Amino acid sequence: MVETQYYIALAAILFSIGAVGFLTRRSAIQMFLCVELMLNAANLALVAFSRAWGDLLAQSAVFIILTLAAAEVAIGLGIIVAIFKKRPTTNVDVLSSLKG
Amino acid sequence: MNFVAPDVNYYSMLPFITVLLTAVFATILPFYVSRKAIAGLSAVGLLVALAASIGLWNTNLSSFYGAYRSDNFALGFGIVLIVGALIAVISSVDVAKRGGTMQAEFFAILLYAVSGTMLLASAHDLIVLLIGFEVMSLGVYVLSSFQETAKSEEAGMKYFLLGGFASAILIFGIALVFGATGKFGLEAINTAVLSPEFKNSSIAAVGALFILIGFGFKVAMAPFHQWTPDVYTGAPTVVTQFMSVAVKAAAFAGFLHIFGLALQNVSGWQTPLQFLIALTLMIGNLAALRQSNLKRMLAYSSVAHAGYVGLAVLASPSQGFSSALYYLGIYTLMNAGAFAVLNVLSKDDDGLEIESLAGLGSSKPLLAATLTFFLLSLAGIPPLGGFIGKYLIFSAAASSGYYGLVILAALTSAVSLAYYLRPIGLMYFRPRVTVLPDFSGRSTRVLLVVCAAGVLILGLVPNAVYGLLELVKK
Amino acid sequence: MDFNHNLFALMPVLPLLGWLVLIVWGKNMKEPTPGILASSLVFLSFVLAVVGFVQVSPMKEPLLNTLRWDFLPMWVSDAKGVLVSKPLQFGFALDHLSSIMTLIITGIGFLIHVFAIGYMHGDKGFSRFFAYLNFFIAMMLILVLADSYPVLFIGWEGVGVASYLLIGFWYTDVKNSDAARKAFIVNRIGDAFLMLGMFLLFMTFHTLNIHEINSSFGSVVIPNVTTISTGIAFGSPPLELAALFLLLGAAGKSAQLPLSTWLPDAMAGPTPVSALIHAATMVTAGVYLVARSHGIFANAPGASSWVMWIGALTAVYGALSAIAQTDIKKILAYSTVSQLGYMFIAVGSGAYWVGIFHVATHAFFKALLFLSSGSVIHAVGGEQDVRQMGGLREKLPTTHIVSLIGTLAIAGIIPLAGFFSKDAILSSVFTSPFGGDFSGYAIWAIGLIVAFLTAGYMWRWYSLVFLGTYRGHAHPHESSSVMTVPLWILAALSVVGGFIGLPHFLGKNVNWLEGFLEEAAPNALGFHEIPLWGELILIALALAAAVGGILFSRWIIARDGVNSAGWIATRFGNASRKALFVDQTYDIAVSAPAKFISEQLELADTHGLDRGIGALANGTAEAGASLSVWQSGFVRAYAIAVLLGTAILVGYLALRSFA
Amino acid sequence: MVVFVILAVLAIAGAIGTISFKSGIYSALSLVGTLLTLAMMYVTLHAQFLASVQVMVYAGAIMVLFLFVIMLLNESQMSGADPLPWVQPVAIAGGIVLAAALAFTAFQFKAPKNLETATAALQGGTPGAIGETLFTKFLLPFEAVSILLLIAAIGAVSLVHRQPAHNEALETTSEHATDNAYSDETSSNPAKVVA
Repeated sequence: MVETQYYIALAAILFSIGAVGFLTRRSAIQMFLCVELMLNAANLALVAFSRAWGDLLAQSAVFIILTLAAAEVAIGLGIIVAIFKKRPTTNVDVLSSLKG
Repeated sequence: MNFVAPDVNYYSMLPFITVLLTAVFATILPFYVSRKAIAGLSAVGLLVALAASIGLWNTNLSSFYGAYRSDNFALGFGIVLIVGALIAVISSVDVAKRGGTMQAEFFAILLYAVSGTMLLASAHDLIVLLIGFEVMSLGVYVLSSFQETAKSEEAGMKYFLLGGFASAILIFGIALVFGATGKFGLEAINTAVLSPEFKNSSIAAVGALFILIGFGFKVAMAPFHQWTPDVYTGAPTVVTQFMSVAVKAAAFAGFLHIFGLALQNVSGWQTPLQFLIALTLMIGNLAALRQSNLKRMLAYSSVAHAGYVGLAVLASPSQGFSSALYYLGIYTLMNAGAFAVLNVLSKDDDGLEIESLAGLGSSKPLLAATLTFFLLSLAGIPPLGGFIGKYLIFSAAASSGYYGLVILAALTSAVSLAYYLRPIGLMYFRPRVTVLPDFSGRSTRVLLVVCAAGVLILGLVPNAVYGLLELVKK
Repeated sequence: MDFNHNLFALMPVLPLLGWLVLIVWGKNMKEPTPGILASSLVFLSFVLAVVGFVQVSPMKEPLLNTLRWDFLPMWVSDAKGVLVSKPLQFGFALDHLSSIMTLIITGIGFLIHVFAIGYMHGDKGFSRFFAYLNFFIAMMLILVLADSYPVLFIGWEGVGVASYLLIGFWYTDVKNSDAARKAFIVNRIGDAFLMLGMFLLFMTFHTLNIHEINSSFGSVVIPNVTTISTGIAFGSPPLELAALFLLLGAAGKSAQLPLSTWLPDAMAGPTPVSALIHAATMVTAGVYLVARSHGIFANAPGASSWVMWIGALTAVYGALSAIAQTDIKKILAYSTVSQLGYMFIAVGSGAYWVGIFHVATHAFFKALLFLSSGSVIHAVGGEQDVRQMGGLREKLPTTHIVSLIGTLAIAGIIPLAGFFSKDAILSSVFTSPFGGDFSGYAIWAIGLIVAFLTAGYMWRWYSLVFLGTYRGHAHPHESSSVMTVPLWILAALSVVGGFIGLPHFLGKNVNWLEGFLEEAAPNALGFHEIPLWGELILIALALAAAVGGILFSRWIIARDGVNSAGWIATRFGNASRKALFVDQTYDIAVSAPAKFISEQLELADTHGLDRGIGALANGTAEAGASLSVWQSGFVRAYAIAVLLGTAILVGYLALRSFA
Repeated sequence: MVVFVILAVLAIAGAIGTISFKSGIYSALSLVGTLLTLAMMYVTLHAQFLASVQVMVYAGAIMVLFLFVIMLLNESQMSGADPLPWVQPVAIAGGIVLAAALAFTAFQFKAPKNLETATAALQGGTPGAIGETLFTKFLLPFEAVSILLLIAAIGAVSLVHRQPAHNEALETTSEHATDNAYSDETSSNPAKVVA
């Protein structure tokens, strides 16, 4: 059996990749995809910890977080689509009128 | 397989369930009745929940194996949250003519968000807390982008993207804390940390840090505060009002719970938190100095106040919890009150140029006087409530030994007077230049007077209320 | 509770009532009703103050106490180290010290209220003005009657608010509201330190009740107090630090260096305000605070010598600045700064009654001088430049006489009030136990020089206004009796006020004030004894300085004529190389930074969007710019702050676990 | 270990693909790849139920929604130059620091229990085992998450049902014209104003 540490390290790497992607992508949708990647990294860590502790609670928590991600997607895509109706771009750099 | 019956005590969740049921009614009923009726229904529902919270005082009930607790801390925060929501609901009625925020779903979503905040304040389990956090966040994302204006959309989008980013960090932190302790329950985590078998202190420290960042984002602590001025400015004013008080209060409730109960014996987050607070105090107050729009100035001021309340998280829970609760209660009255004045005085949701307040003292004495009250209280001038709140938090932090931060907080709060005084000086010391609209109806006027009276009373007889709070957490 | 003994608690309530009534209904009242209402309420307070004085004087246990409600929640560790709640009570207390202060506040306050009825005649904001004045009196009374620091702090901030409202009273001039804001903010910086001092005191004493703290020095032995012999001695560090914080708070309110810049600007307010708030009462709150906290300062010799030095420097600074002014009120404003410095010297030396003595006499003659200026300004149609005055001796006979009395009193001419209090200060600093021998003598010498300068600039003030021929264009006329009667009363007080504190050599019990304050503000221990002839020499020197100052000033004016626009810059400078040197030092050391700070503060007000940031220091303007670059509006720029913040914090933890 | 390495490489490759493809569709498809690898990894971690949920809900439903929206919006390329060119290098540097620090911390993890016994307690992460936990100890989150779904549904609906900020005249007309709050004034108003 592979030790828990490796899974956590993998989760850490996926998390960091997601975080970098969030910053380098300019499309709102792709940024959002990166958030999903980060959430999955957290899920992976939870599942690995669940095995380490022999505790099903963490797996249940992953189930909850999955639902949470789905809810977030519904709202997020809703906002993106709503904005797209007026401005035909998902480029977030356009949204920079509020500043200072 | 031995099936364990779940421990359910709905009575303990009465305020929460009331708000939730009101939300459900507010979702369904708009098919049949007008929105004024929905506003009334929401207000009544919130009042019932308020009464239920008061009724449950000192009963200390819990449910779901202690994952949901109606102790005085949760009830106190519940009352603060309900009051914040109530102020937003009442303020929203008068500006309905301005359009945008009186859409029927407004109340439903607002109430769901309130239920989320209450869940967040009562939860003693990281996952439940997370759900409350998300219900609140999703509601507020939608509310921020509620108007079909470029600014509102930009605000909603920014808040959503950054909020999702911060949530992901928070969830990763929760995963790490679970990994280190094997528990989700707040007290259980502390027990695990204190047990001799605890060996993953570094994992727990990183987890604590991630949770700190997630909550630091939500309560607007620098350098995670940058969404705040933009979103607060772009969102409809009523929503900003709700966000700046209820969302902040709830986030602090969770913040205090996690760091005061679960992670107080984990080392590693205290020093970063001190840096965050110091940065927040400086940036919030300095940036507020240069704002010309009242709405944006209040946004930065709310960043600064996150720094003050942050001191309570550092302080020992015995003093930190109750002083933070007291502070946030007063803050809810004074900040929501200031936003309510701003709300009825602006012609749209873009806020108000501070310059245009000139001469308000003679043209609209009530609005000017109450705004003066709220601003002076925000600045911490005795005998108003803001002073007592600051005093309690500062003394809590000082008795935990954070002298440097307290000195910084006191000095920045002295500087903050510069921007709080500017509108007051304009209102009373300058002749009128602009004619401002006045949307205030009777309900808003009553609301303002009640808020101002509350600010004064909480400042004059602090011990009357604070005496009740002292026992919120042993 | 004995009602009669708690009557004094009504003192602040009455003017507060007046404030409420005037704020709500004042607009509907016809002039002079608001003025009469406000004055009579203050007069009632004065009656109560007299009653309280009569009650307190014979008492040996010198405290009347009124407690109302549990005010501030506080925790104290009990014997087992468990935190228990011990709420602080909101209370008023009247002892000998606060009794003196209430007499000054309500007495002078009443006279100034009456004067203002005439002075503010026809002003649009007549009722508003009296509402604010009443509010001020109420807050000032709360300040001096408070029996604990937090309650004192309420009054402390309240007088700040009142001063803010009154300085900005004539708001049509933008300068005025800027001055108001500057005054409030500078005050607030001092207040922040006062608050910190309160925390430290609470941590040291577990209470914030002033009387408990003061009496605790009798029973509790404070560790680490080195014996006061030579040089600088220190009390226990928390005590010294708390005392220093209190000092900074006091310095803000009393316009001591480095927080002194606001007071001259505050003269933008109506003249009765300058007289009441910025000369007689509010600015002396700092002195009162030190005297009130005598237990702390007496046991903090280090902080006490700081008080003395700050006072001495401020006294010189104020006196030197006053010489060159041309505005009739600015001369008096700088003179006030200087005299406040004098009071700080007194309380810093440990002779607390002397500080209060000077507070009282100064209140008499400075209020008199300000009100006389008001009368003059009133007479010459709003002109404030002394170069446009002169020769008013015949035209304003009453004002002239009382001004002369005031001038001689502040100059320290025997037997007027200023002579006695100034002499008491000089002799107490000469014999002070704090600051070692050198400091004592040095400050004594500085005090002597300041006495010389004071006499000089005050004589200049007097002769430019009243002597010679009239240089202005208005048609001066004497003020109405509602204005002159208060002037006469104050003049009388300025003449006889000094007799409450006669010097020791005249007899054992002639000094009534010291005996009166013996319980409430006892002197610090360890004053040197000086022989009778030494005391007489000190008095002679002080008198010589005063007379010399007047003569010197006369000589300069006689030589250069009254038109002394370039007086200090050219003629005086050419006449005396020494003075030129002082002038330069003043420019470099005091004027430039003071001007710099005030410019920065004004920049903060005037520069539109960039306002505020410049207020703090020069470099912050750039900080402001970089803040707005940072707040660029781009989501990704915000997210990078989150990511970098996270990376740095986690990296810090990882590195820490390495080590 | 071999399986782990293969899956890990695949997951990282998918993740890098997600963040580096310019096209939204490729990006989303790469993420689907990562999600599927993670599902397989869940199986190796004795979380069978989660593995299937991951495939069905995440890869199946959520990502389809994403693809649907991407195709609906049909945006090919980001137009214009990047206004924040400095973000990319800084982000990558920050990401590397974060990854290194986190991975370093990950290897400090000390297993609290014997892995074999702990694994046995999971009962393979079957639906039955998970279900029992969800309905007993985890009942509150399980119920509370329904509020989340509720607010998501209502929120998404209201986002497309928004009304523009409009002037008072329109508003008062609509107050008279409609007696229920959900009626869509934005579309009906002009007609009523004309009428």
